[in-house]
Amino acid sequence: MAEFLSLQEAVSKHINNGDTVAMEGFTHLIPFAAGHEIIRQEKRDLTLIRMTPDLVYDQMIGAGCAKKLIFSWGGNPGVGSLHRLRDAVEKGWPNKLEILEHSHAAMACAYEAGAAGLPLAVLRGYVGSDLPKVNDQIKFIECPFTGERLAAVPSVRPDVAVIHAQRADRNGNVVIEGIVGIQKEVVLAAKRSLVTVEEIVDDLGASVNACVLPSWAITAVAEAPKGAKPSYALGYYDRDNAFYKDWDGIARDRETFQAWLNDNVFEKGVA
Amino acid sequence: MAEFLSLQEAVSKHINNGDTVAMEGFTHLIPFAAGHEIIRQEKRDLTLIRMTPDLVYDQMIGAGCAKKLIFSWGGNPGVGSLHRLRDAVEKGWPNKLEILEHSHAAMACAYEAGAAGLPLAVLRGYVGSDLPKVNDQIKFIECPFTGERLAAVPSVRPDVAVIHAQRADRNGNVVIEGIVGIQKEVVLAAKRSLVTVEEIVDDLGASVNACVLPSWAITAVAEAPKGAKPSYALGYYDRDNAFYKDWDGIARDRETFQAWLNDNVFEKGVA
Amino acid sequence: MSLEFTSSEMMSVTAARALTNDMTCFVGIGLPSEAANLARLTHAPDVTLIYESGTLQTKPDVLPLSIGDGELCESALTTVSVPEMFRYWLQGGHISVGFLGTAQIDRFANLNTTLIGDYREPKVRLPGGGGAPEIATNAKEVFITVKHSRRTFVKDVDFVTTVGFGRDGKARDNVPNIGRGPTVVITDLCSLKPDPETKELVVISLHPNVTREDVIEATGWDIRFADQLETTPAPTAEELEVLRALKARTHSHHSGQQ
Amino acid sequence: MSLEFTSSEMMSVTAARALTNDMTCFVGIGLPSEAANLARLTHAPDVTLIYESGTLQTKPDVLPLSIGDGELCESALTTVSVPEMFRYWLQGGHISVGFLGTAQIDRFANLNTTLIGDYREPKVRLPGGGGAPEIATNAKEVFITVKHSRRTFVKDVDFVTTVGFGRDGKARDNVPNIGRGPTVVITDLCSLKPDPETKELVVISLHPNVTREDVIEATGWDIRFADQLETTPAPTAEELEVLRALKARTHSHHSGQQ
Repeated sequence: MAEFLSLQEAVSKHINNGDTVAMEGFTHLIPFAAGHEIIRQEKRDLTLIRMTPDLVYDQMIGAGCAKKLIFSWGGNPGVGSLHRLRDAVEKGWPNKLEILEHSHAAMACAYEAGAAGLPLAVLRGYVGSDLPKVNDQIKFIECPFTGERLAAVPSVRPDVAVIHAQRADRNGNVVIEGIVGIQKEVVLAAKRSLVTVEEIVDDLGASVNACVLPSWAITAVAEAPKGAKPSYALGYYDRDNAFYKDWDGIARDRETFQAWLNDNVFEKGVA
Repeated sequence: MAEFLSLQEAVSKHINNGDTVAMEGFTHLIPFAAGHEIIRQEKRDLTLIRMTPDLVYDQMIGAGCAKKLIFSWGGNPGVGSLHRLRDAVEKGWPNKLEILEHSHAAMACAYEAGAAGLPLAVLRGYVGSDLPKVNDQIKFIECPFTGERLAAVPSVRPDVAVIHAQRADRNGNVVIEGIVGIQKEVVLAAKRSLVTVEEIVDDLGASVNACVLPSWAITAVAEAPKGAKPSYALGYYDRDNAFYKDWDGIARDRETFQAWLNDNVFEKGVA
Repeated sequence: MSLEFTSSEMMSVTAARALTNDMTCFVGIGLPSEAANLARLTHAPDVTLIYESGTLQTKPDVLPLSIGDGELCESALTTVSVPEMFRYWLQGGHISVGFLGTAQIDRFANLNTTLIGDYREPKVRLPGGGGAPEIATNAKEVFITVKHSRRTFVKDVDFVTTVGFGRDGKARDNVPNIGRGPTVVITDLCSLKPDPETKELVVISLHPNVTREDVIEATGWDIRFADQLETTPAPTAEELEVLRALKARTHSHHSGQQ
Repeated sequence: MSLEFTSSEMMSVTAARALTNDMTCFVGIGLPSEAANLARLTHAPDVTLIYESGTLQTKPDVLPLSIGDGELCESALTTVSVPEMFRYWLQGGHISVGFLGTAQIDRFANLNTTLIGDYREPKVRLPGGGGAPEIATNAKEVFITVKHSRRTFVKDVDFVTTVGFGRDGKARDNVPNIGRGPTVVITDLCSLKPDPETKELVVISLHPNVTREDVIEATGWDIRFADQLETTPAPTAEELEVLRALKARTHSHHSGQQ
């Protein structure tokens, strides 16, 4: 059964320096509150996994939490680069960042295979791409029935999954609605999982085939209202597209970034 | 886009003698009306695929439609044997029936891989079972990352998928609710698909992450109210468990079966 | 005070007692379903029941006739697709116990639900494996409940549909990512557990009023008894009352339709 | 009557025209999304638009800034998980056209969105592949839209993130289950198609007021022109009106928040 914890307790208890941490949410329901708490608790040497690193990892990388990034698209969607990610990759600031790079299809399959308890995912992928030349985890196998050459990647099995969802009930069951992304998969693929939610309610209000994670498949639930901002939570608040655009200016420069981090993360404490 | 047809037209147009036909519905939403229409049109030499053959295939096998059955559990759930299936396997009546047998996990994975466009499914399955000795389609591969031995089965890619669903809208989009089984997968895995529905409505009334099949992923939609009876349609009618029990007596004997078939299928014509 | 009860009731009550509140149980249809729901309605109200039809954490008021009755879906926390059930929930490692019935079982707890006789010329064709082959290997442990008879308890099954410990008791040795396998078999006569070394099934407890001879008579191999053979506690009044009410509700529900 | 329009508008309008009502289009963010929605709002109201966030058959009123804005989900027929999107819908063969942008493109329509320079010591690190590598091979064909410049149109991309026809034009030859690849590239200067034999991109149509020299100047290789070089029809008043209204709605929507 999931344990109800404060966000501070949950991050302190379940995320350790050196862990492999996958924070998911495909544009929607990105766990920013949890990311900020990880920055405040100065977690270090994390291997961060995420299909679309986005602002949340730009902030965590810029704050020095990460030693390695596994990803498939590292940009500010519709805006441009992630400047903190680029600064780490290109200049090693604030520390050198190792990267391991996939395509979306491969990472989606790798999470899916992780949730399915398999050691590998098989896909029709990477045909003609140079990515297999720079990622030695991409292999090719031959189908024993057709002889077709197919790509294989190791499944993703992180130490900790972190996601944000709309609601939990008082037993710790969680519902996710809208763009559900890869959230169910990352929770099921991980050894431990932390779910932040907009609110804790008596009745989930989930339709019969909704994306529901049972309490016994989750390690910890923490209430974190507005926990996905500036991303969004369908039914609660919209994406703050203006902030995404503003981030480009904030993150471009180390000093403005650090000032933003101080004012908006360190000095804010736990929400 | 899906074409709206009568059930008679749909079966006539899209199911040919000799086809590989997968009719799915895991206990719920079993396409009985379509099965009866296939019997009435005296389709022959079909390779029938279905995880749980159930009464619908017992009837079709007894009526002489099938030359081969691919399945993973062939019983009358909670009641006992499928006597027509047994008569065909044990005595060759009304014709010899070849069988190819899997476990549920393998068939679910094979449909899933078919929907995913892959030639094979990989699973942690068949360990210690004799099934691989009698099904030469079951092979084992070695994971290129961990060396673990895993089972591989060919994906299911039928000529035709047949399912029953609650509703279609006037554009031919279909919603399935409740026990959704393997229905989405079989439609996506098949070359052609026929969906019978309880009703055609203006608005699907589907929740945001409901199991919806877009019109452009379906070949034909036919209205068939009560088309899943004696199985059930959540929100429409209950499972006729009493009939499932009665079937044991009807199907046990060739003559009572044929009388039932005449009275309840051939003489009824199209619903 | 002594209560009247049948051997079937004794079996269901004993099987139910094997389940505890913290278990996540993948439930087979028939006897396992009866036992699992009895557990839920008595000592283990929070036990999580999962059926292969995709119904997660279901709480049916009557026993389902099939593995996918509407009752299972309507009383579930959520319902997922069948591939998701087998891939994410079973193979993904979230099932603590698989609860199975069978047509044949042998001394190494291998199960046969495929056929009697030769595969290509069967004497009796049975339904087949269904979910059992992977439930038995992917669940952390397996409980089996089945009526005791010489037809059912055979020295070697005609066909290993679902592995217990293999033909030699060693099928799970050195296999990675595999569950512990059958840990208890509950019949209408007794309870059996695999010997820790050889994995051969050993009677560990006789149900009330059952003798060693009854078990020997009903078993197709030279059955062994534990040194410290116990007597299974008789059903309590509450267990019998809840079980009988459940079966009565179920019977009336499944007969009364259309 | 002649209308005023920018080269960007010319590009979007031309790209939009490539889509027809019966297509199922996997839409990349940015220029492809603008073109695809313009098509839907003009000549192809029934075109099916799919975004990798899982939104099937979506009809956004404003252009999404990200690939997963709420607008996409709220206006979709249904929303599926990301693995389902890539596995069932893309790899499963249901996408007729993948519509992509890029940072670099070479003469064989290979796309680079990974980096400029050397992989381990990049001069400029770009976002990476995202969905493109498998969209380009699993969709039945691929449309590309990108601004024309010498920085973008290079003889050989620094890194093949997403295959067009490979370094030698032959990367798709004899590969089973692969789409036709790029069939048209639309820029702000012209439209290009691969030569049927060599697969090298050839200019087939110049946009109004654009000269051969303009294209040669903006291309990093010795660009070829079709024998029967056409002039792209100018945007219509309706196309321009709908495009400008869409962009105005979008701008106001994305600036006005919190």
